[in-house]
Amino acid sequence: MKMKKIASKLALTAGACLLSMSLYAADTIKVGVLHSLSGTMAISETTLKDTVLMMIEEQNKKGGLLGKKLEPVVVDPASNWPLFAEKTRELLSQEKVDVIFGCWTSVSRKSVLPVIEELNGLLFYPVQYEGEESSKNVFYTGAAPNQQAIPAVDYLMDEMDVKRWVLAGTDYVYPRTTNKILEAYLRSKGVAEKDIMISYTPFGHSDWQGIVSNIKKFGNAGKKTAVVSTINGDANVPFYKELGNQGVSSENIPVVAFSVGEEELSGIDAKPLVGHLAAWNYFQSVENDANEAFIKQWKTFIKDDKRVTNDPMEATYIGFNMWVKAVEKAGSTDVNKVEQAMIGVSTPNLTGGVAVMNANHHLSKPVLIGEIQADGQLEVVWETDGLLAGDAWSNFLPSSKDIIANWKPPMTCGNYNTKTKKCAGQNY
Amino acid sequence: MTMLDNVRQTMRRDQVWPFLIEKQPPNIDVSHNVILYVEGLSVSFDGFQALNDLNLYVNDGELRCLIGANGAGKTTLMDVITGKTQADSGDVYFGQTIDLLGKDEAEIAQLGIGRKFQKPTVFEAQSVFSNLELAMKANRGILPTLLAQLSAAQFDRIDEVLETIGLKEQRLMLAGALSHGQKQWLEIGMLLIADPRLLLIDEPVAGMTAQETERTAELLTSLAGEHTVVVVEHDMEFVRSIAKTVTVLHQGSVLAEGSMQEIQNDPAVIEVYLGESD
Amino acid sequence: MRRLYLTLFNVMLLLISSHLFAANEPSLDGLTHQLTTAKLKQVPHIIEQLETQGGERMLPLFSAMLAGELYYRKDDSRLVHAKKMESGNFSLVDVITAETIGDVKKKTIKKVRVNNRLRTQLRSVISRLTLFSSDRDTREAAIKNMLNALNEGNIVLLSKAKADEEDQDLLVLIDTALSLNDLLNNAEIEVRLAALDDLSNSLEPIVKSSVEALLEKDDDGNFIESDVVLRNKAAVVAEKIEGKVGFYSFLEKLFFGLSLGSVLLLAATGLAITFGVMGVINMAHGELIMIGAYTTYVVQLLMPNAIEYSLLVAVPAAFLVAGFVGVLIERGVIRFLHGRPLETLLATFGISLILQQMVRSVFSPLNRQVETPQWMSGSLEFNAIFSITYNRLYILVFALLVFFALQLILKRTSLGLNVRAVSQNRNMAKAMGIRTEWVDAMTFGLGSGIAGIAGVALSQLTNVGPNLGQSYIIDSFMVVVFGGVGHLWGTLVAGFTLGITNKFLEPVTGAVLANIIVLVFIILFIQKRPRGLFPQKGRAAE
Amino acid sequence: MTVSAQSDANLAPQTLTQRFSALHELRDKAPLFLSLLFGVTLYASVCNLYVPEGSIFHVSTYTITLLGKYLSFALLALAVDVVWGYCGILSLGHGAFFALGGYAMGMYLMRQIGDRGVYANPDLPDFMVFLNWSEIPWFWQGFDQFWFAMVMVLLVPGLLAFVFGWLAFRSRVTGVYFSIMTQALTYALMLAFFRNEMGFGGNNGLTDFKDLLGFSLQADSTRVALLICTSVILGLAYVLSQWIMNSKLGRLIVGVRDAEPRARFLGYKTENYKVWLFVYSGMLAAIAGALYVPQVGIINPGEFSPLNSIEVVVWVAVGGRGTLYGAIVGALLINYAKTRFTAIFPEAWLFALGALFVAVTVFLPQGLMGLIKRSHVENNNVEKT
Repeated sequence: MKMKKIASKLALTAGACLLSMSLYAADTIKVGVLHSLSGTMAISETTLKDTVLMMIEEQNKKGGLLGKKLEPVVVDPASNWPLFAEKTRELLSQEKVDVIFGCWTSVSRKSVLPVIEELNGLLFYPVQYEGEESSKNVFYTGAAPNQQAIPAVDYLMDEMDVKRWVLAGTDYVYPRTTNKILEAYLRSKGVAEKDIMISYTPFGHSDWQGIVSNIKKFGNAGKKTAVVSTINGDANVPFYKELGNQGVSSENIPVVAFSVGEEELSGIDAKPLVGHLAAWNYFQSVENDANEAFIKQWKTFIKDDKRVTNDPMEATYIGFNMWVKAVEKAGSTDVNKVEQAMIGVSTPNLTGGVAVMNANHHLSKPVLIGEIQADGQLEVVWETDGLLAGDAWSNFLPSSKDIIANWKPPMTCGNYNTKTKKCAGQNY
Repeated sequence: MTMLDNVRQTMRRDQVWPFLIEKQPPNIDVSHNVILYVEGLSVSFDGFQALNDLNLYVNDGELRCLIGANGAGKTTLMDVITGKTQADSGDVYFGQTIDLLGKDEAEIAQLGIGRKFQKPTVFEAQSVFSNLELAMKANRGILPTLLAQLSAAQFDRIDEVLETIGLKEQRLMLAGALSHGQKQWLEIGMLLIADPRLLLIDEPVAGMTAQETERTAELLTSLAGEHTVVVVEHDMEFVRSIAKTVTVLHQGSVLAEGSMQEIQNDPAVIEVYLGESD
Repeated sequence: MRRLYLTLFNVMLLLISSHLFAANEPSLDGLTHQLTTAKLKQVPHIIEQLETQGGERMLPLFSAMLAGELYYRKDDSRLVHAKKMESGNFSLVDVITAETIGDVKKKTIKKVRVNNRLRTQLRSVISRLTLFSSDRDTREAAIKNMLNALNEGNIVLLSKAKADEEDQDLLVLIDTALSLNDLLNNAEIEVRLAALDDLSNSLEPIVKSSVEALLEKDDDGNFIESDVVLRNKAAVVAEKIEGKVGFYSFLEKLFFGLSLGSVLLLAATGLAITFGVMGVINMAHGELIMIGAYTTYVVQLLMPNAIEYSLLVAVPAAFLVAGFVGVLIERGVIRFLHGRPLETLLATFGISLILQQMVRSVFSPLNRQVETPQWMSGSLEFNAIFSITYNRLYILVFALLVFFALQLILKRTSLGLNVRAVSQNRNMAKAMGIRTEWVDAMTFGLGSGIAGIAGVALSQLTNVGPNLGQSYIIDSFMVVVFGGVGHLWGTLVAGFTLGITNKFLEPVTGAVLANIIVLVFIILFIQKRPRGLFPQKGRAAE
Repeated sequence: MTVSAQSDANLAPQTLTQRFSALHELRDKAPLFLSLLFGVTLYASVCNLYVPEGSIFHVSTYTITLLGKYLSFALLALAVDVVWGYCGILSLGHGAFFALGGYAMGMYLMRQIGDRGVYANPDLPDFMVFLNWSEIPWFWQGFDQFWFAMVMVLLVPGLLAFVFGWLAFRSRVTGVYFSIMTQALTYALMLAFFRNEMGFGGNNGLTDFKDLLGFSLQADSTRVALLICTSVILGLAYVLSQWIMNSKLGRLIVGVRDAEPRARFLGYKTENYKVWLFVYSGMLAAIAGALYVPQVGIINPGEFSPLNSIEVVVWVAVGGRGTLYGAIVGALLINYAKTRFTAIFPEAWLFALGALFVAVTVFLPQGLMGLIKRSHVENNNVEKT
């Protein structure tokens, strides 16, 4: 009997949910926010959720979009990758959002990808990543490897005469791919195999004694050595601490990191790190009016004067503004129209230049190299002369050197093989 | 060729594959009328000598009582015989041929040695009936257990035992709901239904009323003959009422052995055991 | 590297010729002014000129620049050494005249940009200028710097310095540099052989790599060094050095292992109490460690001017805070679950979720910054290739201290006696008049407090964030189970065994596989000895 | 002890019915549970496929996949309950079997992609192509065959459960030690699967599946079919488990939970029974994993995380261990709550979940089903008096 009661209650609630879901209002434009608010990735992603909310608030102050208010729909995929796919489906099919800003890790994006393609949604992905992807339904506003890793290596090679390389990373797809690309790149520049050391560690690795000691030994061979670090988030603090304690200074072995930004540094005692490098497309320390205004807006919004801004926030900022522009241009939020309108859209970035969306759904961006300062900020020591177009498919990987992406007709393909003249693996 | 021969040998139609033959418990050779040999047995825990060069012989069909002060090694002896504790040295034989050392509890139980614990141990979450059903002599393999169905004869047997232990009324009660004495009885019943050759019974009347004790004495006496029964007990009255032969353990070895009369008059026993209790 | 030699060589040339061409060079004032306007690429040249013209007078400027504290005033481009004060303002000192200028707002000054390349240059400039300094450590740094950047100018300076040097160690270092120079640059084979002899006792990495370079072949397979005698000798010397290097790297690995072991020990000691003595599977143990780490953070917030002493305050504070939370957990939940160890697991897992989320709500999900006091930074150097980092060393000592203090408490105090009594026979202890409830709470509090202390130590090694606890909980259980539950010494031995095993495996298999192998080893070991390394024996253990 | 033939004849049937009446309570749940399960499944399927989208009776595809996921989790909870609730073996590593089953299915789905991957490589999955693998590793061989993959779904986790269980139970690793060892097992596997060298796609795992047995995974009909399939398998697993638990073997298993020495001294090699049960349960978990993967579209090493396994145990604890429907109800309730509440207030959710664990273990050791049973018994008592 009890079972029946429970069951009937279950059925009732389920029915109620279905009902409430079908009663969505059509006089707003819904913006999905798909960032983890709990679990291991909350530490990075919560900031981006707040950024999107701030952008929406500002846009609504300006009078909304196409005469409608923007309405954020925030869900929590809880750092659980299958949940990302489920929540995407919920956003698209239940909440009927017009666009989604979300994801941080590669695996979350990979998990979302089939759903967003199936339901023809629109995702803005704001984090630097390993490339090797171009989907019709995704716009990548973070850096591709050629917009972060390769310029950083160029800088070390040309400006600091680095001859020996340690490629240290966390064992997952972004470091693996980036290091593959870098290895090929370095070899093409005449670096011998014995002058490249590759080391992978698990997520959250905390005991770096052995690896730092190895790096030290490797760097003592008489040639200028640098570490290219793709070490992920949490593992960085103990890594840098160990470097500092073992006396590896930025002068004898500089470390250039791709995943360490202002926010990560705000959780570290940055003094031992001074002089180590990071490569990004944006630093909070860049001085110009747009950036100053952005920082001020952020600090007011988050009600915390100590909060910092970082590169993925800028990527979110650019992505959001581009989407607004594209919607205005297309005069509709229809995904197909917006997708085509997006290509070629340009908006000001926060480093004093202009970001352009290319036909491969990647941005053209400047690349900045910054040195870590004692206060946890990064100071620009080098930057590219102009903009660098994001390359979806790396030319340094044998598997992808023949592949290009171009979403403009007539090609309209994310992975067109120039050799076989075929567009592979698309269901749409 | 040899392989082919092997295959042919394996596939012969006139024989059953060895693993399909139901294992029969080996016959217990009691040609010398002794069912349990314990010789030179020593066990120590962390430097404490629980059993020290102990020798004990139990005749087939006998009812033997083991007495001794706390720590004399009674329970340890039972633990070694039933495979719960490993011996440091010595021999334990069941009948003439079966070496018990090195066998585990289940194997020893399947040979026909049943054991009742000091603290009554029954399957508390199950009915009295189920307890007996589980204890019943049957194939202990996984598949046979899964597919087991009680035959009418087995029902009868369970009822018979229920009658014997006086729990017929409580057959569908959960064993956990029984009184302490009833649990003792149920556990004895579970031994009975398994039909073992040798029963090792640890303090059967602890926590029983005088009436229950009397019935237990009756029951145990009736078992002797068909089964061999070894009883460990502190209750001297009870021992006196059932024992023909009594073995006194002291500090891990046998101090004296004989009828109750002889034991009570043994000066060594009087000094170390009865003397103490006086 | 070659470019560096060239610039340095130029500096030497300039040194000689500067007085001849002084008229054509811009004045010091002009040069310092250029610093404020020049692009980063031009700065090295300016520094060269500053060195040749200003000499030692420029030392404060170079030092300030190296430290990243060289600024200029926006209104008059005056170069100042600016130090940030607590108020957020900067106190300025003129770098040339050493005149104190006073405090200004950040907006009025601008930093002179420095990058790594400049720092390297500055350091070698400073070493040239300070080779004759009266401070021994300054001289040592200068010599070491030159050893790694040998050129004619440096050799001249070093030879000169040798005459004045009285410190024995520094003399050896200078000799090493001179011998290395002989080996590399002298034409006479006898001198080179003698230099090789001198170098065979040196452990400086540059010596090793230089000697090994003598044995290398070029692309065609011919030896780069043509002299056979020298090559053979070099081979012998290289082998000798290699042997020593091998020995020290063994020592190093051993220390790494001990250090990892001490971290495991610290994390597991508290658990050895709550799990080993009380039989409570405390899944919130990691979160108690986390609480200890956050306590350190709060203590540092409260005493920002005394970071050096903050850890000394944090240790008792963390013990009390975590201990208090532990007592709360025990009183609120665990006492209802006596004798149901598996259910304490579930309940404490729930508690761990609550504590984590609480920390997220109170402190934000971001990592918090815990500063390392000066005395915990850097390393204790035994020789050029073997050094021990202070923080690891202190933590190792600290872990042992905590461990032995705990042993004392359990063995020598009445609380310890009560704890042991209750863990062995609760009912009997109760009958004897021991307040078992109170003892339970205290025991759990003690174990939790020790977890808190572990948190203080871990805050010096790793992230202080909501996930801190999770990364240590499984390891802690492994250590306790491997060592034998209820056996503190077992925990000690297990911690160090696992730490050392891990560190010796790591170079061979990589960090991930080493972890996996250790785990599988423990799993198999427990099958073999279900009660760990040091089992409790006897009937009581059943 | 002579009993007359007449009473003898009467006794047996009477005893039989009485015996069954003792289990009556267990038995009558099965038809109710099954009709509920199949009813909901059928309703959802029909309303998804045949009711137009505008109608309020339409069940969205989102709900279908959600249901499918819940039912897979319910099967996993059932697997945990079988060993924990009935035999007292608390496994904190059932996620490992679940994930292994999932990986086996994922590998099949991966091979089905064929040359439709982004690199259009007919043999190698995408992640192998860009990590420069030249050929498919040996352990991927055969996974292009559905039957082979399905055999592996059962075989690999079954073998792991067998080896681990055999080692552990034979040396009598029990209780807490066993739980911690299972946790170590799943943790070690997680680390191993995170390694890219292992050839299982590292952190990203396996994803972007296209079709199953030739049916597109993106089609509504396939999703409905998968849901029905999951529902049927859950039903079968329920009936099978109940049959086992009602047999003499089942009673023995409960006996082992309550008094293992007694069972052993009755001549049962309890370690064999435990290994058998552990393998059975591991296989159920593996099947759950294999059903889960095509419905959520991704399998990655996160599934091995010890936290996941603990969570499953909590579902069972909340629902009520030792009753099969309790485990299922627990899994469904908590997962439903999770879906709802993580959307509404993500921050409070963890507080609520944590508090729920504590409350259930302290106040409801028998879980929600225990609560219902208790009130049921009380009602009966009231009726009797």
